[in-house]
Amino acid sequence: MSAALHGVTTAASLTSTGEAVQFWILGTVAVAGALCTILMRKAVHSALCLAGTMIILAVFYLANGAYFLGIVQIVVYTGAIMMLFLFVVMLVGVTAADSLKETIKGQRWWAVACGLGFGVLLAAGIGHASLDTFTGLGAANSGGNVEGLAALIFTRYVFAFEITGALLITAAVGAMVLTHRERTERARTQRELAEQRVREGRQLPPLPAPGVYARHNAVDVAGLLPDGTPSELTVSRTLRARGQIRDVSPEAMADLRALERRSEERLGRRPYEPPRPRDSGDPRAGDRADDPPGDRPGDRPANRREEENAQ
Amino acid sequence: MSFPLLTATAVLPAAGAVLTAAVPAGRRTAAKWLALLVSLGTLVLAAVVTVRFEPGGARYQLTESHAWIADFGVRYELGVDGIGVALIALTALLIPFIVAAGWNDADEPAATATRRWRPTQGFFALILMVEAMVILSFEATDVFLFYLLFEAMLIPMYFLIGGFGDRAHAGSDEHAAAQRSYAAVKFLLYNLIGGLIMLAAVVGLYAVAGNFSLPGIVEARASGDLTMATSTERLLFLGFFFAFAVKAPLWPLHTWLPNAMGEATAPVAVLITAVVDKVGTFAMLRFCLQLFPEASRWATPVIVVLALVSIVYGALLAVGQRDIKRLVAYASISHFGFIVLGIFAMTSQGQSGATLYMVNHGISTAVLMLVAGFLISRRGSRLIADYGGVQKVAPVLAGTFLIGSLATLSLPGLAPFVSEFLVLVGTFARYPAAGIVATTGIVLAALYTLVLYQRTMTGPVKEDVRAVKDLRPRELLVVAPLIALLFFLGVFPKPLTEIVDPAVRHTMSDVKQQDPRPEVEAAK
Amino acid sequence: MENLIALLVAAPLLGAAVLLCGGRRLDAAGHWLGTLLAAASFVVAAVLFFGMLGRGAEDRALHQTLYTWVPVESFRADLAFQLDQLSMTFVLLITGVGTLIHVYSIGYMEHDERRRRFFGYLNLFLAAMLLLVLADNYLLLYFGWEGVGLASYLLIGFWQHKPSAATAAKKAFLVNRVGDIGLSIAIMLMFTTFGTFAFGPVLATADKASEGTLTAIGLMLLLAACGKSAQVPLQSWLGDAMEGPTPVSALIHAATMVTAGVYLITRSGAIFDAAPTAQTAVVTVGAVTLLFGAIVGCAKDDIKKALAGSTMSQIGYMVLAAGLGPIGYAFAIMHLVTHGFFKAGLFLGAGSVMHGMNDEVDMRKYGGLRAYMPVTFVTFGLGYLAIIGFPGLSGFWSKDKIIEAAFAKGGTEGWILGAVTLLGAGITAYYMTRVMIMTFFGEKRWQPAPDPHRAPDVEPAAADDGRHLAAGPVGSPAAEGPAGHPAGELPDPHESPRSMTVPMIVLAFGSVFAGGLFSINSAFVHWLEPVTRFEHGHPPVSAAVITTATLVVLLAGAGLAYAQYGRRPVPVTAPRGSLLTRAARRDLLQDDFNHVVLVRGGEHLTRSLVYVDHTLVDGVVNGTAASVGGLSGRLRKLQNGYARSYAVSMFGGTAVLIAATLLMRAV
Amino acid sequence: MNPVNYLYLAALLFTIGAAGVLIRRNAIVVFMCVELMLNACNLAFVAFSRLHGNLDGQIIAFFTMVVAAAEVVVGLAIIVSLFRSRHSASVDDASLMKL
Repeated sequence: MSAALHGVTTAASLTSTGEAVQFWILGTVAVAGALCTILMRKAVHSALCLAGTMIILAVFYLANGAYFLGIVQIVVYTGAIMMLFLFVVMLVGVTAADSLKETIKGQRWWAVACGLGFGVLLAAGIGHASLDTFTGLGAANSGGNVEGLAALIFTRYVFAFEITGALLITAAVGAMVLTHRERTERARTQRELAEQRVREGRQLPPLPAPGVYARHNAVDVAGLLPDGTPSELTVSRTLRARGQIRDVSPEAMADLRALERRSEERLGRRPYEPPRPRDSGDPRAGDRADDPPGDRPGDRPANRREEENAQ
Repeated sequence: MSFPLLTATAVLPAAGAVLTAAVPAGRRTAAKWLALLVSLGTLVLAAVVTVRFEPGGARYQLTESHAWIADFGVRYELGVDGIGVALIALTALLIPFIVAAGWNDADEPAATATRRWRPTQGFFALILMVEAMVILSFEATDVFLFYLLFEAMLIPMYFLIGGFGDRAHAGSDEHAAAQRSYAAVKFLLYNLIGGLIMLAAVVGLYAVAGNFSLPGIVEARASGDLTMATSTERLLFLGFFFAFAVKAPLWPLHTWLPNAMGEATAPVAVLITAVVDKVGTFAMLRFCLQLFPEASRWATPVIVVLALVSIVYGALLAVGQRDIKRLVAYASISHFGFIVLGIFAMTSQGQSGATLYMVNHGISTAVLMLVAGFLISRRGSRLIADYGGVQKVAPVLAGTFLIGSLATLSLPGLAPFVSEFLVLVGTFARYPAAGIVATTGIVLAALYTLVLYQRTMTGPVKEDVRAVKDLRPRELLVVAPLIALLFFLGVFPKPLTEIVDPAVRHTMSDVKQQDPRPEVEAAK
Repeated sequence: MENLIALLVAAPLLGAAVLLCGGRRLDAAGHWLGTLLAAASFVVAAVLFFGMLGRGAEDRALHQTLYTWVPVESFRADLAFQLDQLSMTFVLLITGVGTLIHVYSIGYMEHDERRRRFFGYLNLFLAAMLLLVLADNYLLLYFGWEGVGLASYLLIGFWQHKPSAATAAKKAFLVNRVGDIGLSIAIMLMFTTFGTFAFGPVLATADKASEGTLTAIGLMLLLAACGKSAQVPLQSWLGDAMEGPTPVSALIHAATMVTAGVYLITRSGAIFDAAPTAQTAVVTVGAVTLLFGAIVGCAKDDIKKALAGSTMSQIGYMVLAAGLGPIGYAFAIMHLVTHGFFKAGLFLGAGSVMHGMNDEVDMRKYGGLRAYMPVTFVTFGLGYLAIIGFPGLSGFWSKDKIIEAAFAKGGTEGWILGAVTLLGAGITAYYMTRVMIMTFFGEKRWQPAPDPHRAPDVEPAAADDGRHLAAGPVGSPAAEGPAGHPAGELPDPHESPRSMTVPMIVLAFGSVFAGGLFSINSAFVHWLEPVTRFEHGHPPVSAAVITTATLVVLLAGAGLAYAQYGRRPVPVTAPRGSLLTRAARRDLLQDDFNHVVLVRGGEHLTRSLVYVDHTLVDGVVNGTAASVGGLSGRLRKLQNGYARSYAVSMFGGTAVLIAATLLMRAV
Repeated sequence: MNPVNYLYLAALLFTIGAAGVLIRRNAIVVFMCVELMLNACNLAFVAFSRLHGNLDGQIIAFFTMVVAAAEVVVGLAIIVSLFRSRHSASVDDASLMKL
């Protein structure tokens, strides 16, 4: 690293060998990270790979004499922006993994073709340029890199600087406006809510507790009705939405027992499979293609493992 | 700074249009009078322009020049030469008659009239708007300004054609509306495409010349400060010419005209053919020839052939028409062929004749079309076959119609003869064969006008025609002055030629052409 | 003195303007005003004539320039008049005969409710015709030329409610327009050749131009003359023009307008003299028309159409004479003047006969009228004798000279032309005798007025609704249209009123004496000589032999007619006749030819062009629009709504742009 | 080694990022790919800065970062509200641009 930092010369055609070694090693890693970013199915993994790539880029900035930017890259980009990404990933659902199956006809081929063509053309353009020698930043950085940047930003680029400031403020306001949900009507009082519930004729008394009285005391096991069928009402709505209700049908129980018998050291959990077709209340009824693979019967074991890992 | 007379001639009708549109729904008579007064006021201003213009003076007179879009060298530049003066006078002259002729055309029938809907106000406001734009386009010496007006006048015309159709339609109301909107859209599309191509040429001109000032570019070209590659000049010329040929209209870009004239009310049809279309031929003379003299000479043979085709083809199709208004439209196509022929004959007779032709054709078509409109509104049909023997029941109407027909066939003594003969002589002097082909146009013109007159006006009186009333005083008042003018300019065209000739001389020197010398220098 | 010239034109023009714009208030006095102004013009003409006689032969021509009509650079057309001996002759003929016919029309049109307008048109005609002969340049001549065409159009179609009249009027105008092409091209040629088209400079420098140009000008002028003077091949309108009221036929289609072609050729003599080919064309046209008209005249049963054929034939004589050059010009004009007298007289006589016969025009339904219409009989008879060239009468003097000049042309051409003119004289005698006998001699073959609902049996075009004249027997109800005469009533022939007979008598005097007066000391020839120049022709045989031959031929023709029509009863229904007769009845099939070739062909052409315009020219545009629509419909499917799809296209587009940039750099 | 190699690397990263934008459907991942592209550009700017020996390239990279930050803020807010209303973060779900 230090070799790279001091390897800045003026009007040279080659960098130091140390920098070359660093470039080839870290460059390979950066490309791998970039590829992982676009190939990982889970957004979390992508984000982590991207963070790695960015850190490597920060090193390259430093190697190129952009000390200020290198630090900013690590602090602001990797530290703040990527964290923002992770927050959002968590908000959206850290378990949701993408299907990499393409749905638009020909999209992937076109994308690859365009990407290849574009890359080749860019490379051609760079190769076309006569860049045999380079000046190096020794002179420009002589007064210190940060001072040099500051001198430029507050003189020649002061106008752009001010505008970007305004842009940032606007962006902050915009983000607040976009994420903030305005209450458009008066909040209903408890009395009104009660009256509405009576009028709608839904469940009036408190919802029954989950299957604590049936067999299990776990909250994700549905209570059984007198005829022996499980009642979904007893399970928390969140679990229901996630599809994390445990099956309590006799067969399932038998399977479970068998499983328990076979693996005593390990307590397996089995998600409750909602009756198909899912008719009501499921907002994703039409998005079969985008369902997380875990919702599909065939994927169940793998999914189960992943969920366990996540928890 | 002196009084901006030219701006005033355009601002007055534009302001009048706004005021007319603002008249409340219940006061439509007031709107009509307002429109008439404004158009008469414009006529007075145009007369002042004509008087102030000195034929022997500078090329462009009464000029105004203000910076407009400085970054692109666009200026608000006005100025008139003799040709412009003649056409401004024609426009300002015809609009009052068009307004008076269309007095009741846009009135909503009482049954469906509502408080909010104001078609009458809109009709007259649109007419005045068109007048303002056309007059300004005759005055503009800045290419960009001209282009802007050239395109902008399509908008009011579109609404005039599509919104105020001829009530006398053979089919049902829905059919009529469909035909009308077809005609309006066709008009708009043709002219827009022409305009788009012209826009490309305007941009190209800017790229080459760096500004839009017509006199400036012409002067720079003449002095050699500005040179254009031959291919560039030709392409630019074609771009401009195409737009003007659509507008004029020249064969084979003519098919929008019969639809538009057939579906529009008679006054609007007059507005199209007598006023708006003149912008196209005027622009050929002013912009094509002056900006691109070499390219104009290069394209002349083809254009002369197209003009000849227009003349003969338009006339033959006029013979074959069954609809009075479409017949007049095809006759106009034939006449526009003469105008274009005169312009590109590149002789002073041809170009003076073409300019005179624009004016005279405006007046003669106005007479013919307006009288035809009066007739059609009485009987409620545009089909020639529905008429017969009108002369017996409405002799004055028939008489004015006959005079209009005779003017259309260029009878000596009526104004169009002078211009047509000048065009023919001018063409013959340069291209004898073209001149001879064009003369067949005079036989065909006689054929279609007289066949039209014979079928509608003569013969036994048809049952449906019996109720046709003769011209009302208002209608006679519309037609009589125009007829008087036809006679006057027919026997004494000097006032017009005096104004036009110097401008033509300038144009001739721009294109570096001289009249062919006679074979034998006649003894003095 | 020269300031009076404009007055010649102005007086009738004023009349036309007042009468046509004046409205109904002038109905009562309109015809008097019209006649008065025509007479005023004649008086002015007479004053000018005597003034001219008072000057030497070389200073007789007068000029009056009003203003420059069309000034564009070197193109200058002045509104200027030139009154020389040739114009003077025409002016006197036009105003004189014109005034007489105005007078005649007062009686003839008495019961027509549109009489005021009729006089307006007549005045318009006089003004235009005077402009034609007074113009000092070809463009102004063209003005008058078209003006008389217009007047002729209006007058032929005066009874516009008759489709046949309206059609005939249109046809006349159109055929004339074809001729006008010739005149306009001739003017253009003059302008490009001489730089001017004023008579003076053009005719003075004519010989400096190349012969080819002059031939072209000459042929074009001939085309114009053919149209206006009803010469082959543009003769077809004249027969139909008889649909107009009879005074119109007399004035326009016999005495004045149709002779404008002869005027044009004579006026342009200098051009023709320098272009022998054009001259040959002129004599050929004249000779062909001479025979053509005569043959047609032999076959027609309609009295006016028979006279129209005769007119054509006589103008053929004039054109032929004019084509002979300086040996013929003066005789052409002389024949023109005498013809103006006797043919106008014959037409007025025919009108008088029709007037008395319920407007019947079919000669087969006349017969024995000499006792009922003595004045008409005598004046018509004198006109008859004049036209066949009876020795001593006008026709004899002028026609004999033309025959002599034709022989004097020399060579084979001379013999052929001489023979044709001789033959023509014989045929003239034949058909005129036929007209005379069928109308005034023999037994009465009067028929009841035909049933208006029954289709006429003879000559559809002519007999079609022949009762258009409101002026029936005195006292009969004045009305137009089919209700004119009660069907089934025998006509009651009677002499016409004084206003009609007086002009006939005056014209009869002219028919008898004009030729003789003109020939005293060759006065007429000398009068015209400064304008037209004159050379004595030398026929290969002596004049006496030619005169004798003419008389022999004449007697033979008249005798044949007498044998055919005088000694045998004339059938009321025309016999089928020989092939030639049938063809002649149909104007030697010219109309059929025109119909098939021009009308049908034209209809097909226009119809197919309308189709082409709709489907092809418009179709290309509409097709383009449709294909653009179809293409956008296809392209619309690319808009699948997926942002990623759009991103691909953007990305691809960027790649293409980079590629283009690189390429441009590389090149 | 010539610093030009940094440019090739930047081009490669940019292309990978672009391909990711086109291929991935998860809006968050798409966003990350955009960030990758921006970073690739920054690398190029920094490399240019070194090649030319002045700091303007770094300034531009700096501005790019600021703009990228703003963009991320707004973009993620959009994704969150989109997820809230549609319960999905797939860009294909928002195929409302179709006629």
